[in-house]
Amino acid sequence: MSVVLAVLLVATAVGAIAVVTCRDVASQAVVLGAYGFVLGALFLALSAPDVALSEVVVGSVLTPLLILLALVKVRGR
Amino acid sequence: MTSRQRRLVAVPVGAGLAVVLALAFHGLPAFGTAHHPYGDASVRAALALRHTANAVGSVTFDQRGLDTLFEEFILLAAVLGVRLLLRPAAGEHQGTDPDREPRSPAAVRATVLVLLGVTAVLSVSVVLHGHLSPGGGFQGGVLAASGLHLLYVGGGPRTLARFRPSAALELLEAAGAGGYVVIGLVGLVGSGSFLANDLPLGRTGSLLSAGTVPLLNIVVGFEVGAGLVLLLASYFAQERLAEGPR
Amino acid sequence: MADAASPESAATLILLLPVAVPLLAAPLVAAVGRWLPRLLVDALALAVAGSVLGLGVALAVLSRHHDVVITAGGWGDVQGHPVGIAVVADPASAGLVALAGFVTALVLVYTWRYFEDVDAIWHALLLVFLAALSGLVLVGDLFSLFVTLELVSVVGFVLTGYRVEAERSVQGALSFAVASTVGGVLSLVGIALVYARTGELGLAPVGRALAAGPHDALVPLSLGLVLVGYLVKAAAVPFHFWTAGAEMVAPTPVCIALSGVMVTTGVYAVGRIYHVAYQPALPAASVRPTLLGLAAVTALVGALMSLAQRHFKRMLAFSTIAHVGILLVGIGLLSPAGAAGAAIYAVGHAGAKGALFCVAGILLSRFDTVDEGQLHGRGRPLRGTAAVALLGGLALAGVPPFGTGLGKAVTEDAARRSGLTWLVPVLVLAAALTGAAVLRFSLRCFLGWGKPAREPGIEGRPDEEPEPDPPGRLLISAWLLLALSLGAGVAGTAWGAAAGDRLVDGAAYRHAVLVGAGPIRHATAPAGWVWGGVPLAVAPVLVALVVAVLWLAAPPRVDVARGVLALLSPLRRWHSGRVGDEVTWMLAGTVVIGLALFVASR
Amino acid sequence: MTALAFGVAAVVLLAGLYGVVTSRDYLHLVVCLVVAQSSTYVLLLGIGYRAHATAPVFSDHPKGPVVDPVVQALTLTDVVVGATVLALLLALVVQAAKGAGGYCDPDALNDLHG
Repeated sequence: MSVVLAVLLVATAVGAIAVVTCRDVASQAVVLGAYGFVLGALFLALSAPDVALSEVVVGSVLTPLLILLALVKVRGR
Repeated sequence: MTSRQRRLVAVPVGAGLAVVLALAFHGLPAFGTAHHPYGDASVRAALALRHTANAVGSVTFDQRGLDTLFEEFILLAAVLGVRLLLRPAAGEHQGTDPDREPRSPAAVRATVLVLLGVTAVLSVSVVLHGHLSPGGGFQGGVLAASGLHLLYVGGGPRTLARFRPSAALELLEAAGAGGYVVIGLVGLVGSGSFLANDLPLGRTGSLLSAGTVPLLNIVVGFEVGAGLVLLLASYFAQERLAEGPR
Repeated sequence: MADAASPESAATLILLLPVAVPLLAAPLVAAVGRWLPRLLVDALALAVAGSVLGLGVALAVLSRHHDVVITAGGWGDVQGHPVGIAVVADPASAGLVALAGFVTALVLVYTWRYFEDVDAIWHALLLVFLAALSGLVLVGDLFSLFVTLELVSVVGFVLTGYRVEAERSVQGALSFAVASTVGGVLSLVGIALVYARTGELGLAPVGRALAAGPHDALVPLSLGLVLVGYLVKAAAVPFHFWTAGAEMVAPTPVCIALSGVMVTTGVYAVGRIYHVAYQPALPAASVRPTLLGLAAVTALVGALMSLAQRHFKRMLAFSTIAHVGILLVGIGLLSPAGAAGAAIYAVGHAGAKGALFCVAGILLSRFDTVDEGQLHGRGRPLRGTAAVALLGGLALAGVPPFGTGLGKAVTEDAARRSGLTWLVPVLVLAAALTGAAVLRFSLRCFLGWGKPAREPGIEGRPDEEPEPDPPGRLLISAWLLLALSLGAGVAGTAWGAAAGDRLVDGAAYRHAVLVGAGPIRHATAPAGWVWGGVPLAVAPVLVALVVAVLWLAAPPRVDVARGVLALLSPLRRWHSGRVGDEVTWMLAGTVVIGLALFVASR
Repeated sequence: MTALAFGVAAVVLLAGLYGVVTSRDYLHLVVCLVVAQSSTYVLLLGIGYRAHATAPVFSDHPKGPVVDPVVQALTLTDVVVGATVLALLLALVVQAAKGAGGYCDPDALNDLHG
């Protein structure tokens, strides 16, 4: 269990840095969605299924969708 | 500052912040510690006193239900705010939708229909079992709102708009947020405490248990679901504006 | 258990109504407001704000002998451990609830039939704002404080960006939103640290648990982090950058609410959190220098920047920052007298600043500008407005018997008694310079003093959003707000002394929550006007008048304006309006506060 | 393991804040704020974690120790707050960019200075 946790923790740090260093917003939204999944897995491993469910629906679906919609509005004319 | 100057200032500031965090985090108990006094008391309160199988639900809606009340109004304020901020400004006019949109292939429509049914059942179940298993009003509401947007995939903006009556959704959202306050006030009138959970508690693990917790899950589910649909509608309307004639 | 009809029982029943009533009304007006006559929506919202004012006053009276405490949902201890959220009213928190109700009511009078375009969203948001502020001052729990803080933020920046068609209004709201969010994250990190150490979230149990030790770096650093979120709301330097932008561009009624109540609430939370949760673990001597340093810098930066402005609302925004410095001095002294001074000053300031923002609203509706140079002499026909502006300027300078004057005098007295005489000139300067700025503007605009030409070195700021003209009501609101400021100075002594005494008495608060409310000791020395304080009260007024007159009427050879502006240019360049810079300085401030608290606690 | 868990929370926070400070695009800046916010989820759940314990959800009656449900409730609230603030921030960015012709370098949106 502890190995799984360690791997997911490292993946979280890597994911966060990847989202921040990604300077193109469209791909950033995708990376953020993936980061949301990593967080969801981490929370599941931390025995927090409620939070994991929320993080996946919010972090991987809703948040990237909102960012893409905003991006279309800002750039797409 | 120019962005170069800012980077120069940011380096010592970031280092300082790292030092502050390191010093403070050094005092944290070991990861995985067995010492959780509030947590243990909460679990006991959830099970023994309130017959709530999901202790997180008990903390969210019962023991710390006041926090969740404020949280619901953060959501309400945000939805009102987004509607306000993304409303067409003077001089902009709403783009016109195409009268007919191309029908998507039958296979796509069938898949979407099935998926819609699955999400609908799933989100209702997630809301209704919030006091028993992981999930609850918030997660179910988000699921339902996202699921509705499958209509966009299967049909298009017009199909989506037809199943998105904004006046009804506004009423539903407000009823959800107001319902939370009403349940709180019923507790105040009934037993002298705002948000008191004084409904019959039922048997732990059954659908009708935990007193007000499932009710609060339901009102939150309505508020979150309706609120998110309205919120996304504002963004979609903005998108249409951009495409429409100016 | 108290008798059902006793005042104690009544107090516990109404304790959460200042939160519940507006929160019930808000979704109602949001949902059905568009189908109701506007008059009805206005009247309903006004009635709700009025009822919160009444509830606040009632709670202040009912809590004068001991704290009124409940746990939301009626929870008691489980396994000897509190699991619910404590809600506590004392004269300080109840007084702020009443102040929030009063100011919101006046804002609603101001905006009666205003903002016709967007259904009743305006009313709903304002009511949620009122409930959030009431909740923020009443809850005695770190995480509930965080949630109410976030609610205040969310509504605050929506209201700031209310007029989306104005580009700068959106920029101001964005800067506010980013600062609030960063502040919220840092606060939450601090709360998590406290929870990890103590296993508690309630202020009182946290205070009890932190006292047990260990007294390591986590304690002062978590305090520093927790406070950041509230310092952002309070607009303390260097967490203040959003304020000038937001209050410059927000609709004028929103400025009255932000400046009058929200910043005060932020300062209050700083005091409450320290005294209840941290005072047993961190003695006052180790926290006082940090808070007072922060206060002095805030007062001076705000005052100097205020003097450098010619945009009236931006000038008022910076003066708010200066006055937050004065409030923070009172709270940071960590003594009953200091807190009493801050309490009176808070009410006096809400009134005076609100009245001045009403002046800005009147000018905007008449002339579509609040630029000092462009308004030169154009305000001559507006006699009533001129009177409010001049009185408001004098009130900012602390002229007796305004509440700002009394609050400042009491704070100065408290500083001297704590042996911190160096704070007195800081307070005098902050009052004098902000008063000077407003008096200068008023003399130029309403009496036509000085030159109509633009000041050198300041670019004009065109494209002001015209505001609707609710003629009589604005002036009525202004006079009522001035009356509030005056009332705080004339009749605020008893309340101020009680509020100050109870705010610093963390032990009584903890006892009331953990054991049960007992009688409290009464305010030792009621703060009031003293003859010895007259020179100190008059000094800043004289300085303000001299600075204003010199600025406008000095002979061309000694161009005061040019000299002062040149001196202030580094400070003005610091306010670059870039969000990246603002966050950088916020983080720098966090590090400095954290390390200062840490070093002092060694 | 303690150092790793809380160290990751600190790294995520610092990374997000670094992005906010150096961002050249307001949308990117907002996403970095989301990352900074996510550090508090990791920190809170890390604090509430208990080794060899199950989730605080019971099908029957408790069999053994469970992890702390309080931090989970706090994190849930935090997730919702984060999502709503994000929606608002994005709406503000959309409006700000409208005035700036689709160009949203935070450094260019600095009308409010001095």
